[in-house]
Amino acid sequence: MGAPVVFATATLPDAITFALGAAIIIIGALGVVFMRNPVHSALMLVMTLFGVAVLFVEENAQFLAAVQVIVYAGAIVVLFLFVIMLLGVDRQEHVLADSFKGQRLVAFVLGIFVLIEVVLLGNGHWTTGAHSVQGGLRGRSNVVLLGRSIFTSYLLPFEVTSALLVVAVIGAVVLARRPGRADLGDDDVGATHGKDPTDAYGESGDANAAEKVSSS
Amino acid sequence: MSISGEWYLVLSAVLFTIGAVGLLVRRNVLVMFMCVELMLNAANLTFVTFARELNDIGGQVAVFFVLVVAAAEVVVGLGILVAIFRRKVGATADDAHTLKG
Amino acid sequence: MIHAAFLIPALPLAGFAILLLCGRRLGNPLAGWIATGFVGASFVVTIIVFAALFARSPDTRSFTQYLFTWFSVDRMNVGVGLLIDPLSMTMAAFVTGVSALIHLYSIGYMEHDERYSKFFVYMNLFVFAMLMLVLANNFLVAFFGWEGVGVVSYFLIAFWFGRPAAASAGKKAMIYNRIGDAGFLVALFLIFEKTGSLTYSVVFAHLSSVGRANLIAIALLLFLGACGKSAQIPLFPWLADAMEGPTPVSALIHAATMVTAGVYLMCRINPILHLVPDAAHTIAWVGAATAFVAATAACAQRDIKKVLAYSTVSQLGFMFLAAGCGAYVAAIFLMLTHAFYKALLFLGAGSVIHAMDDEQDIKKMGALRALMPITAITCLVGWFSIAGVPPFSGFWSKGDVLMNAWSVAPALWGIGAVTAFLTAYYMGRQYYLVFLGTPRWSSAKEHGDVAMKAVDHESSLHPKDARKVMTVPLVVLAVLSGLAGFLDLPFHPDFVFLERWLSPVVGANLAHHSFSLAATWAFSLVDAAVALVGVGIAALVWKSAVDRKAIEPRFLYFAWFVDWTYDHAIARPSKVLASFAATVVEMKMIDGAVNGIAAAFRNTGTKLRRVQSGYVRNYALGVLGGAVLVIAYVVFRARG
Amino acid sequence: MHGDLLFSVSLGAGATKHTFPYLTALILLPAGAAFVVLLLPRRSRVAIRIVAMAASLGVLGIAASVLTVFRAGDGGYQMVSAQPWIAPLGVSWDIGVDGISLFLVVLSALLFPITLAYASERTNLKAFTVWVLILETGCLGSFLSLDLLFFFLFFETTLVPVYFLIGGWGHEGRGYAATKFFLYTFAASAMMLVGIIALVFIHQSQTGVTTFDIRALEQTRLSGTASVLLFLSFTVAFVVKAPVFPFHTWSPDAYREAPLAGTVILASIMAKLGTYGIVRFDLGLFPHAVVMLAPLLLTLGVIGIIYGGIVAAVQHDLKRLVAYSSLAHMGFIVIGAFALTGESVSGAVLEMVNHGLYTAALFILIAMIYRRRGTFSIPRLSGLQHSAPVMAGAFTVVMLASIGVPGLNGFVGEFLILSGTFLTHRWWAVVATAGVIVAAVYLLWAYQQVFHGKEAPRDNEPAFPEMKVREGLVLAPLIVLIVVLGIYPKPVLDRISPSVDALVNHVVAVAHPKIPLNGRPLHVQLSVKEHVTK
Repeated sequence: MGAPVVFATATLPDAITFALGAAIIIIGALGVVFMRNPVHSALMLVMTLFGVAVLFVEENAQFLAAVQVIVYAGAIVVLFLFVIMLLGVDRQEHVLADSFKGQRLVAFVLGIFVLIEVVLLGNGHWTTGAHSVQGGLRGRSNVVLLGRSIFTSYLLPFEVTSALLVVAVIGAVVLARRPGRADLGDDDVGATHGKDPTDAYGESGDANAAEKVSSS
Repeated sequence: MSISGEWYLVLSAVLFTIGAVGLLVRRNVLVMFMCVELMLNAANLTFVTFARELNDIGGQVAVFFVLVVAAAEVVVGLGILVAIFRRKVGATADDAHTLKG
Repeated sequence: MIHAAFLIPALPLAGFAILLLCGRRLGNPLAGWIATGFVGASFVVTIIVFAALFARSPDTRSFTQYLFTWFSVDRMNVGVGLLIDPLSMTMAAFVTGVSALIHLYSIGYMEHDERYSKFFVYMNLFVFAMLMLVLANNFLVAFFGWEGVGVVSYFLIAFWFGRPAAASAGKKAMIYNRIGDAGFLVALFLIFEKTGSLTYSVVFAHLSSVGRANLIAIALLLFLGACGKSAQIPLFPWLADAMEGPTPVSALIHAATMVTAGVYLMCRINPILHLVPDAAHTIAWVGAATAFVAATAACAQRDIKKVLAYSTVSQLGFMFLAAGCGAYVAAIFLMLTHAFYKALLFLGAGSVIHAMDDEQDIKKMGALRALMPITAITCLVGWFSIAGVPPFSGFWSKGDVLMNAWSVAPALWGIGAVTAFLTAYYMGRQYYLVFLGTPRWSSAKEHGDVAMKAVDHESSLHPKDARKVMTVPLVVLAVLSGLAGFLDLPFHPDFVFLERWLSPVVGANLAHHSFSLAATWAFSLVDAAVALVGVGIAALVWKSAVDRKAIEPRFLYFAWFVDWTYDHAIARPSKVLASFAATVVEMKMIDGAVNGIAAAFRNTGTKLRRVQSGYVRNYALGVLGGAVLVIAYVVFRARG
Repeated sequence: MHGDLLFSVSLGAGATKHTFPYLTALILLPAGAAFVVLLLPRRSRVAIRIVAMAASLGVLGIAASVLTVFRAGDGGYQMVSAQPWIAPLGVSWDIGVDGISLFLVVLSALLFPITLAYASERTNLKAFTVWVLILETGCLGSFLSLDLLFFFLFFETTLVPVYFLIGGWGHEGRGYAATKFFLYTFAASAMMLVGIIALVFIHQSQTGVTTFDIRALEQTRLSGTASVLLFLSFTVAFVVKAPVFPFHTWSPDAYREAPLAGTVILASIMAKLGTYGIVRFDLGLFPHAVVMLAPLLLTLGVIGIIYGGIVAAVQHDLKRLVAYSSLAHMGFIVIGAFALTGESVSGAVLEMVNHGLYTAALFILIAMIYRRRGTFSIPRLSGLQHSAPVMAGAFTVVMLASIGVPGLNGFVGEFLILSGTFLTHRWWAVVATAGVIVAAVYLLWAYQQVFHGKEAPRDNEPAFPEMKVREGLVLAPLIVLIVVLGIYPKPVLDRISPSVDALVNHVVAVAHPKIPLNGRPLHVQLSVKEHVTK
């Protein structure tokens, strides 16, 4: 199943749309990875997300495309930018200089492997033979179909997801809260760092420990 | 007729790989987060592609959930980041290694 | 009356219990008198039982008083019972008798000791254990007594435990005894395996099925036990050190009673020895060798008690010589007479030591005869007895042994005769140095050894005979030493009272020498001559030995360097080995292996820990690597 | 099979129900008391002590009534109470007592109040008491469980309290000793868990019944290899616990560093968990392997006897010395168990009790010295008999018992072991007898150093105080038992022996099924069988 054949079966506008979308996505993705300034990376991320949205439309998922733009490109990336500004971590970074020896090389090699493997998978025999249980994509508008599916068969996951969102919001509030002075002292994550790792036979069972265990 | 599904899958594979490699090579936590988003998008693209190929709306529903989870993840993840980096000077992922064995 | 037999050991045990609980409150001298009373009562009971046994016909002179079952597991059924027969009663009679006398003597001898009552606690316990040993009806109860006397001997040797020498000597005695006991135990196992019992009567009834090699093993292993207890080659060095104990202890335990337990054991197992003459002859030869070696060592000792100690070893050698030759009556006869004269000599020595304010070196004595007439005369009797001067008891008993030795092998007789000569000589040397000659003690005292007890009249020493409680036993023992020989006279079958009395026990296995009356006379004359020559030479050499240089060879003074050899060949290498085991094998190898395993885990952990770098990106790399592998598996293996 | 018949008959007789659940009460009483102590405030030391003493004395009382209710001459389990617990897995609360476990239970019940009475821990008395009481439950439960899973549970339960007793109240090197003890014994008993599960599955595949009941599992038919492997998995746990050479190196450290209560319980009771396990489980469950591997274990036992004695002879620390002497005594018990004669196994069981008594007494005496002089070091002590003759006398009696002097309890067990072993394994017994000599060497040496010689008081140190009345009362029961069991051990052996005979017959019947047990002495049967199998 060669590539020209594939293209041949498609209409020209479709092919051009796909090619453009793919180009935008890849350029954007590479930009995210290789831009030194995080702000630039965020902007390149927006570009990729738009490209993906285009392909969503091309694949008849108009609602998702809209959500992609609104939630991802709109909300999430803005959040990223806020955090960057807030923390002032927009220092430039030498992308090609890494502190770990071999990390970068191994990462690229593994990336190539992943690419090859996923492509092999994608070109393989990928249907399980199971028939659609949720109904096809055609017949009704995409939004109707998607809405019916979510609010019928996927109702419970949907509700759980909303709970997840609430939890996430609460979590974010708690995490972002500036701690009071009293809390500062005892949950310093660096406190245990200085313990001598060779002291495996330390005085592990002193009287206090025993007392704690027994009286708890 | 639109483009065959294989092309989308190959594209999402490339996108996933770029995201994965980016995660590994960047030290800036925010950029690493963005790379995670790239990988999620690759997955989303795959879902949508399979939804079309297999003519099943379930794939798009999955994307919907992924979007929500991604949003939640970013919210919490960034919250954690803010909490950590409020105390530490460094801004990279390598500065936080207190779980070193 | 014979049923009162259980009182024989029970009375000293009761004395022990009473003194243990309230001995200190009873105090000095009441505790001593109570102890003596209980032993004396035991002696009386023994005589009564003895008489009751004597009243029976010779065939029925064996009676077992069964007390209780010690333990019973499967075939191993051990009861505590007392065997009342001529042999055990003979032993019991002389043990209780001599013990009573020595207890009496101790009342005086120990009167200044702080732990007065403790001494009698031990002494009563000893008498109990010794009586259990001789009265037991089976091997294991005998072993109980055997070990019991060993333990009490340990206590009493180390009685003055403040002195390191005494403490060490006690320990040494115990350990030598334990070596012999190990042999004893293995013999018991073998007996039990082959006969299924440990009771004398059952064992002796089943000897035919035991097998010759096993019998030899049993006999020699029991003899090993006897060697330990009775200080025979190779286990004799402890007895000389045991003289660190109080002198009554030396008299009672290390001369008269405990050390003869081995001989008693050999007589008790006469049915076994009778079946394996080779083993018996081995015993005879070891006995003869011990007698000779110890006698030579006795010739060179300076300590009054060590002379007697080696003399005891030598005399015990004679007894084993007799037992090994099958002359059990002679062995018992010598044991009896030896108990009398050696106890006498020890008690005499004790009196001298007391009078000399704890001086024990015979070279620093002399001329005590005039000052201590009773002691001197009784000791003279003792000397003549042990030397074998007719008609004192030693002459008869030793003559009996020598005649029997001749009938087995003239060489044994030769060794015995030489030893008899040496015996007469060294005892003469001691007598001359202590009681005759010129006094050497006043000058000696000035730069003499440091005495253990505080000496309150340092400069003036006035040796004199001791109190009545101490001299009465001496006199009684002297009389017995003088007359005991008439128990068994060789000249006519009617005169062998002891042999007839003991014959129900040993008679069937007794080696009967067939000497004519003339030969018997000849032997007797030779013996008498040997004794008199020994006495004469002693007189010649030591009569005027005022300032004579020491003529005793170091080799003999150190008892053929046996102790030294053991120390260098066994004790020191053992110590090195033990240190090696404790430091190298234990710490480095076994514990090292254990800690090595722990260290291996720790090192592995230390190395593996680096994997946990704490860097998110490293972990992510790992995750990706894992994902690659998983997908690879899916792609290449699980697609089809 | 005669053995089976005998076994089932005795089992039937032993299954009689008693109205009062003595054994369950034995196990649960200390645990309940531990719970009560937990509820008490930390400061109320008196109340804590009273509750602990009352509970342990209560246990002693129940144990005493068990002793009276126990029928001598019956080799089966008595006072069995079985309640299903996890029915699908066949786990049940199945406890019972026979001659083998009876006196170990009584010994435990006796030693706990004694150690509690003499323990002088001041810091964290509450926690200390709780641990000791939990330990008592663990020990009693191990001896009484007839269900393998419960046995394992209790067996492991004992580890934790001891770990904290050593680590919390021990001497200088406690951290190392506690960790070593815990890891060593824990790793070993993990093997046993694997073995237990494997055995249960094998039994299930044969009969279709899932059960942890040892009486049922004893009937499992095992192939030679399976038997050996399972035997080894169990035995590793037991030989480490006992300990047996060369798995002993945790014990000198643990005995040395543990506080008095820990040392006494470790040496006197927990060591017996190992030897009890050997007798009960190794012999009962794996007769083939026992017969096959007996020479190996006998050799280890004999090496332990000699080696323990030799190493003890050069120790300068009283507690370590006794630890090595324990190693030697464990060697005796092991050879007794594996010699497989009625005499030797009975002797081994008796020796477990005896060793518990005199070792406990020795350690208590050593603790008395330590309280007065603050040291365990032999060279630093001298001449104590001058000022403490009563203590010296008590030490002497206990020491002589340990040496194995007849008339005291140590002798009977050793004699039975050696004479029984001599019947089947002559040369091992002969070499082991030499251990009798070595035992005398090191103990007498130590006694001479500590009690004999001149008393050398150091500066600012008062004269060595004599034993106090309270100390005497603590020690008196032990000494009385040492003497009584030496002179009249018959009642004890009469109760041990039937159970041991049933066990030994079971082993012989399974290992050599073709030969009838026609009343011939066991060693004859064994030797005949060896000829036949060859």
